[in-house]
Amino acid sequence: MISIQSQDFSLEDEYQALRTLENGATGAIVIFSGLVRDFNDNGDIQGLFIEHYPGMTEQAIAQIVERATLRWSLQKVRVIHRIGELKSNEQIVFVGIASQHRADAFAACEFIMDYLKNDVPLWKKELSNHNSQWVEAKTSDKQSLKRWNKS
Amino acid sequence: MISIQSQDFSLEDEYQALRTLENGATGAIVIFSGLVRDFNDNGDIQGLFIEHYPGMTEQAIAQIVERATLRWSLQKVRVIHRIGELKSNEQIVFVGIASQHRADAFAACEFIMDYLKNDVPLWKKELSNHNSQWVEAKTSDKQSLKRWNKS
Amino acid sequence: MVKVKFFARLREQLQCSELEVELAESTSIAQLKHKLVDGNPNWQQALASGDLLCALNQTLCSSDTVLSDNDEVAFFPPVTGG
Amino acid sequence: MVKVKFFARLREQLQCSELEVELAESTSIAQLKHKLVDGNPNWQQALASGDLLCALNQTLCSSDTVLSDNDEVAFFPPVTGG
Repeated sequence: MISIQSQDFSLEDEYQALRTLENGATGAIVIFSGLVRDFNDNGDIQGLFIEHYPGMTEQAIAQIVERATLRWSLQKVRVIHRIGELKSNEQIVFVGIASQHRADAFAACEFIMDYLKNDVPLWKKELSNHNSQWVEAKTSDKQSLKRWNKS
Repeated sequence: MISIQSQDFSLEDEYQALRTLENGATGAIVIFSGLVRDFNDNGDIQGLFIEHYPGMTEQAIAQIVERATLRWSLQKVRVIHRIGELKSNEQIVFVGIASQHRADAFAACEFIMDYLKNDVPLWKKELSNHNSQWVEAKTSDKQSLKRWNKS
Repeated sequence: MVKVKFFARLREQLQCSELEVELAESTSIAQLKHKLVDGNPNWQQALASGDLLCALNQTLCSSDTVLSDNDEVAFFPPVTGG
Repeated sequence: MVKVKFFARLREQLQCSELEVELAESTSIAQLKHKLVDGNPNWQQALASGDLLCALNQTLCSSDTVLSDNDEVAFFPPVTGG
């Protein structure tokens, strides 16, 4: 299930929803939570503004989730990405995976984050008192895709 | 911080504690939660009993956490492992990592779980109506250590 | 007629988020870009940026993709979500 | 004198969780195992199991490790926590 939303989310509620499978066959839950960092290489920032491409964002995430589901044995996948204005230390993104086995849960969670960073039309603007500016894409995010083509 | 305890824990409380760093420099939190699965290869089980080696358990986990801290850039590490009798779907183990970057958080979390499964004196007994029996160690858990020697 | 959308830094540079363009048959996305620059010469630099991505009907695509009537095309900088 | 501990399945097989053993100087963990079997012949099979792990003073070690007075030695099956 995928949500693009401006409101905050409760990690606890999301975790409990991942846990409630019919018969307790879930052995492993892996959660990634991304937070707004209050500084970057250029100095302190006040917060972020996140722009997205309505419609395509949801679709692009759904494609990544589907690829993860085909590749690993997963029971539940939950992705939330926030948009709009966010303050320092606020939650930006949630990826939660429930699986029978931890290796699948870890791999799928990191895979989804790696592709989300490269293929999903979301853009961060850092807000500061001096001048707000769009965040540059990192080459390290492109690098991290390579491992998924190995095996 | 490492806890070996019979009582349950609140994932939400642990998550919030990982978030509260002085100045919001945390960009990524990765959490692993292990749950009691209610079936195994031999049929339904009622729950688990977890035995451990008091003193060594804490020390062995501390050594793994220290190795992770030397290898990756981490801000906070929290490990909880429960002991005693646990019912189906209860939480067994929690590993939470706060870091500036997601790659470090993912790697450290999975590293700690992989070594915990091999080097920490904890043993599961599956409780069933018919006959309770000690869980056999999996060769896949030994296999999963190999990747950490590659790089 | 195709709908063209711009996002993030590119949207700000062009001062335009969306417009509609009448195209000849078998026009590619690369040709659409040229047509946009022809109509708005001050867009040249921003649209020439080598790292721009494009999407056709909300799916990433390459710039040699050929367009059809009623398509939705989007241009945007490398993404930075997550 | 060393303290010897057994855990999990091994503890149940031996029906013993802890005992103290008087050792000659420079005794290794492998030699301690032999001495335990000499004193309890019915422990032979369980203690001969090739996959048993051992710890000296709460750190995993190999069976050729040499013991000192007041050491704590533990024998246990492969671990299954997590």
